Amino acid sequence: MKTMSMMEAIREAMSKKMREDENVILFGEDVGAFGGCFGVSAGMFDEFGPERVRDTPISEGVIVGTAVGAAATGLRPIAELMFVDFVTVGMDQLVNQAAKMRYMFGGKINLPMVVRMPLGAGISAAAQHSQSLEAWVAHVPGLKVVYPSTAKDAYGLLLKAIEDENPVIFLEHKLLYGVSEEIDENMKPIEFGVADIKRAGSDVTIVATGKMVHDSLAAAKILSEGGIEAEVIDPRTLFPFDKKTILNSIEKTNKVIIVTEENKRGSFAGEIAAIIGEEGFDHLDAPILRLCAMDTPVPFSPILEKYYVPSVEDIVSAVKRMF
Amino acid sequence: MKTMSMMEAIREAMSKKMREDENVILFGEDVGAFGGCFGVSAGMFDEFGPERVRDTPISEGVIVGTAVGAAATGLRPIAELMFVDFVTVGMDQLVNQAAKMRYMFGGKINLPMVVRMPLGAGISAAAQHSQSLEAWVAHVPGLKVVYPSTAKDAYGLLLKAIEDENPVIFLEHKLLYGVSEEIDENMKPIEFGVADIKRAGSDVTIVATGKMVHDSLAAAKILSEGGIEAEVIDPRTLFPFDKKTILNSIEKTNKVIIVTEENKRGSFAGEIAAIIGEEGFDHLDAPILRLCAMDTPVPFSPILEKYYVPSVEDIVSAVKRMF
Amino acid sequence: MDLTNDKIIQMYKTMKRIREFETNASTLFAEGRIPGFVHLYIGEEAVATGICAGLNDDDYITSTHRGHGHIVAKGGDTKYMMAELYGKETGYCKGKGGSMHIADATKGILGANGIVGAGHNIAVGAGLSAKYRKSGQVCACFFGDGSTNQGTFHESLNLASVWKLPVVFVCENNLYGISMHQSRHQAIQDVADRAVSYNIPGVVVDGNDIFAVYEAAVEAIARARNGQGPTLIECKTYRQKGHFEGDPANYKPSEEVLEWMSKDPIPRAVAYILDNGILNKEELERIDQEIIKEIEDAIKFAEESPLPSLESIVEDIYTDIVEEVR
Amino acid sequence: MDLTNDKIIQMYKTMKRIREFETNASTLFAEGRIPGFVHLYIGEEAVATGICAGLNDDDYITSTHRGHGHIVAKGGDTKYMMAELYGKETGYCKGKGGSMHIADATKGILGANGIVGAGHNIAVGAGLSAKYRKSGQVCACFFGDGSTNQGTFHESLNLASVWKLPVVFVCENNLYGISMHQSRHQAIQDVADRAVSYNIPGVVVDGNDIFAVYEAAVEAIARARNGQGPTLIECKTYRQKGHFEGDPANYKPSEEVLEWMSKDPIPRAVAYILDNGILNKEELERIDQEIIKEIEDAIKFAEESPLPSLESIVEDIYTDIVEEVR
Ligand SMILES: Cc1ncc(C[n+]2csc(CCOP(=O)(O)OP(=O)(O)O)c2C)c(N)n1
Ligand SMILES: Cc1ncc(C[n+]2csc(CCOP(=O)(O)OP(=O)(O)O)c2C)c(N)n1
Ligand SMILES: [Mg+2]
Ligand SMILES: [Mg+2]
Repeated sequence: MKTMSMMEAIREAMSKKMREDENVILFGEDVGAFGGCFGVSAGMFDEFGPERVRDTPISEGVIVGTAVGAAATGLRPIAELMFVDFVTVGMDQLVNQAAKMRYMFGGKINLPMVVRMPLGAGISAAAQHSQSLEAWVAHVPGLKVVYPSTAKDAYGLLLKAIEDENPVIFLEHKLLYGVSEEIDENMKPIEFGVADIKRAGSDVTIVATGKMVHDSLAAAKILSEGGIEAEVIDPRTLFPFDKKTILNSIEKTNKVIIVTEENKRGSFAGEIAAIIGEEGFDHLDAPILRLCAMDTPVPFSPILEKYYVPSVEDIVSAVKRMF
Repeated sequence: MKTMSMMEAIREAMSKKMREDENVILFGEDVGAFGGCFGVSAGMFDEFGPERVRDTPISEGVIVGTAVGAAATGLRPIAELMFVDFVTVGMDQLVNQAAKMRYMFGGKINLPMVVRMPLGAGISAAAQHSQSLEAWVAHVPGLKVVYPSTAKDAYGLLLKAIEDENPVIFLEHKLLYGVSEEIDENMKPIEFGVADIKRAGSDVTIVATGKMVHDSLAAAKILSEGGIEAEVIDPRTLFPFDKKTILNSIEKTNKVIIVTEENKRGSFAGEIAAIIGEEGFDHLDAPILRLCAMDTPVPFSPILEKYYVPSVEDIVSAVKRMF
Repeated sequence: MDLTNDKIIQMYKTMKRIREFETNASTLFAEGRIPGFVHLYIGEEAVATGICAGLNDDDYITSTHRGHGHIVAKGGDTKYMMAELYGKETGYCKGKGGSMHIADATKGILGANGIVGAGHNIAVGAGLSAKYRKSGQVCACFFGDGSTNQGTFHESLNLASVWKLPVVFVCENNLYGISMHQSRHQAIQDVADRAVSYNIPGVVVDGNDIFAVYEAAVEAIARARNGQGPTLIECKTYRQKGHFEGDPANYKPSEEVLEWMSKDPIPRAVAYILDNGILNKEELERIDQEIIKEIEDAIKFAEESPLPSLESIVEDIYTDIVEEVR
Repeated sequence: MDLTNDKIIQMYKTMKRIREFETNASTLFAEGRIPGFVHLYIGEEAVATGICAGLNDDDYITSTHRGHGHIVAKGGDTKYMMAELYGKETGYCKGKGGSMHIADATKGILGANGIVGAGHNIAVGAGLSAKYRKSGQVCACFFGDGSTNQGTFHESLNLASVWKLPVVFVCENNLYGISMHQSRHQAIQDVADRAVSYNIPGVVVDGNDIFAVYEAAVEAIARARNGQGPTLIECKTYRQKGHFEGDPANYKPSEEVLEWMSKDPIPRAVAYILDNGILNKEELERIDQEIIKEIEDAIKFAEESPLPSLESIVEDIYTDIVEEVR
């Protein structure tokens, strides 16, 4: 057992798999001696050397495309994009190549690759460095999408992601790099498609992802003082998606709110709401609420940025209005 | 009045605006003397010449990026991407530049530009030439998204799109290029954010886009024979989105199904369902259904491709199951 | 050039096989037996053949929308190719890919590709993999002149040169990207000039001369295998037909077409073979007949193969997750 | 070189203004008064200054994440710039953009940009617009060495050359993209070599010599205005600080830093001005004091300006639609 921050957990998971399997390599912009823009790969260059921890030129397209070609020919690449916002530059490689190749080829090729991308607002990095774009990738058949909220989940899910034979998008919220907890380094990988009930409760179901899991937990505490017991569920993987855990919870609570940091319009929160509206309708006694970021680009000024993202108070009052 | 196919309507709308305003220009791959991959701009090169109807190299990134720069400096460019699938290559220019520029700059710049993109399955063009990617663009604050289903709507909405001071995505379903109707060439532009009730009905609301509007109308006819009167609503623009017309309809019918050609997971159909689940919940007496394409890449073989897309019979039986 | 007669005959067969496959595909498309887009390689056979003649079985190639020639040259089976064009269950991709997505990983064929410029990236990945695994493999990356204006071209050549990857970049300059003549899509005459940007060799060859292509290939492949990094080979050739079947190609001046028809790589190879007594007329005729028969058989195979089952639509997306059927 | 003394003094002022702005930004960032990412231009002032000295007021520029220098050089007001860095309502972008997104359309400044390589495309669009409108305007496109490996670089130079657009591509080769030394991100020494790929002039200049930059700019701008198309100018320079504020830049060897500090463009300009009697020490000192005062005022303006209102968050997305407030 070792206390690790999420950043350390990600680093340790990569390192563990790299020690186990020499076909696992890491590349991206400044991931080498520099240790990555956020420091995630700090020290890995020293341990694994320049062949396995590779700095690339600033070319997101060929970074993702190289992962595709390498995965198709025997390696298990991990590619880091510095910010999820830059997936726009490698979108073709991800969507038209990585995601579809196996299908287009009739199942005759495996693509064991992971693309890691930090996302989220909160560091005043403005509109091109703060987005939450999980809805895009979750929409694409052929990709798996992982979005952990705790250090341990990040560790266990990344182990699984690297073992997976398919392209996996691994999303890391910048503001969560510092959250830490005790982790058994020999823990088993966490299976995809298994939501985690971060807090049990009987009155309302809160489905949240990423940083919003923490804020929802904080809100649940406040709500509890007012007599409302919220169940907080973190899907952890957006595809495969564990709808059963959520639907079971709703069967009990009859109320649901989905909290994410995405722009609301077209959000994956909407997908979750749609699933519930289709399959959980009969258990509901209130509208299916979504609490998301506002439908604006992410503003720079801290006061606006803070307002942009749902706050603990926003969650509390949205839930209260349901009662 | 003149009978036009949707393809002619698009051509005529562009030509009308180009005659009125010399700052309107068109560029894209093979849009010149060749007339465009689907023939949409046939003849325009002859009328407007090589300065205004411009062939570009195969470089979707700079095609969209050029539209941004040109729009920011006084032109009103229309850019054509040959297939919506290639938006992956120009995604940064669309999402991080076009959509956000005005906001990032504090409202001090206008970007009157239109990006036209054919989409949809049905011509055995396989996974990289058949997608329906409207959910991605509708998720992006700063873009407007238009998706007409009839020749007249295409004409009126494209006039409006070219007049608009903001970036507009204009989606054209390949299989609808041939649908035709009488159009008054002097008709007023159609306002964005106004859904069209393509068929009135009292028993169930069908919200459909693109080719699915036509299939839903065909289904409604069959359903009517069985005594079910479906109201078929075409939002026409995905943003701005006319939720009022839909919610009003549901208030009357108490049942809704959303039919689109997207991959279901993460679809814009999900967004529509989520809006209804949030704001129309009290009027519903049945789950909110979605009928979409399957969650697979678009298969090549015609037999599979046909199965991939919802059919008239699929719509009929999905609706029937609600009763 | 150290080419055995056997090798020359093999190369001739490959060119002929491609031509026969393509000519039939054209007819079958016109007859409505093949759906979708079909981009033919007629006139460009010497490029794929010459390059692949220099490759080993376990070497890789990446291909394009115009991929039939590359796939045949790298050893693809015309039976499974034709069945794929037909969208049949027995096709290389079980009918899921079609003409633009044929692949055969067992032969190092990393797929045709419907996205112009996509193969460049994938080739870099394969090159990295080969280099990292010290397997000695090389990847040949085929692409058109039009694709050399995509960002992927630039990023790929840059990265391959910085990492000294065993990739041979093969530009098939057939003078057009759809209707765009090369002179209108770039301000240079020789794509090979772009090698300067990456400090790698840039070579121009007559792409309709099978031996010239082969020679350039051998040199570039050797460089790649020796760890000296990538080469850019530009093969000057011509697309004899329209961009895709159905394109009347009115934009091509008829003198240009005539000039290039006279440079057709297959008659040139035939002349060489006969002139040098490598084969006589009857032997050549026998080979041609064999190939005609092979393609006839491939068509028969395709025609008689079953369509894919509806249930198969949800398979092959992931290795482990199968979506729900409708 | 036909530079009046007045022009030289103007150029000196611009360099000094940039330096003073940046030095203060550094301090203010360290003090926690400026949030977000701040990329400073210290050491590279001669590039923006020399290029913009050749431009007209109505010409365009596109910029990068390291944009302060470009914006000052094109006439941006340091008051509104500083207020934007502070995220205040009075900033150029009403606090919505921050350091990486400052723009001023009235001065032809088409924006700093947080996406490496994005400005290239936008410059092509501005060039097309200028050419189409026959306005005689030119667009100068600033970008770093690291960005020249993005696909956008390639696509933009290609299109600008094919269409002969009035764009001057200015590469600020400061030897690094974050921690990546140029020798590790591309296999060439001179980015200017890449001009070959587009059949346009490629020019290397000492980017720390304001006069050399100016001269190259004047020639390229004249070419552009005359309809002869784009030029690629590579300015060899150096980023004296870390990539962003907070980066200790341990990857930079200290000899390299020392060597380049000795080539600092500002002392070099000062020496020229004094040696040639353009100004004397006191006059120079007076100018410096004025600039120091200007930046002090800008800081004061920024400090005293109000924060944006919460309601403003939903404005300025569209010209006509205002989203709902929370
Ligand atoms: C990203 C992308 N853009 C555009 C297209 C449409 N398209 C298919 S082939 C082609 C022309 C390609 O020209 P070239 O690279 O010279 O290859 P050729 O067809 O001549 O073999 C175009 C524009 C595409 N498939 N992908
Ligand atoms: C598309 C994209 N990729 C990566 C980054 C992260 N990033 C910001 S600046 C930078 C280095 C840029 O280097 P260069 O172009 O040489 O400019 P310099 O910083 O040296 O002025 C990187 C990698 C980004 N902002 N955008
Ligand atoms: Mg070509
Ligand atoms: Mg640099």
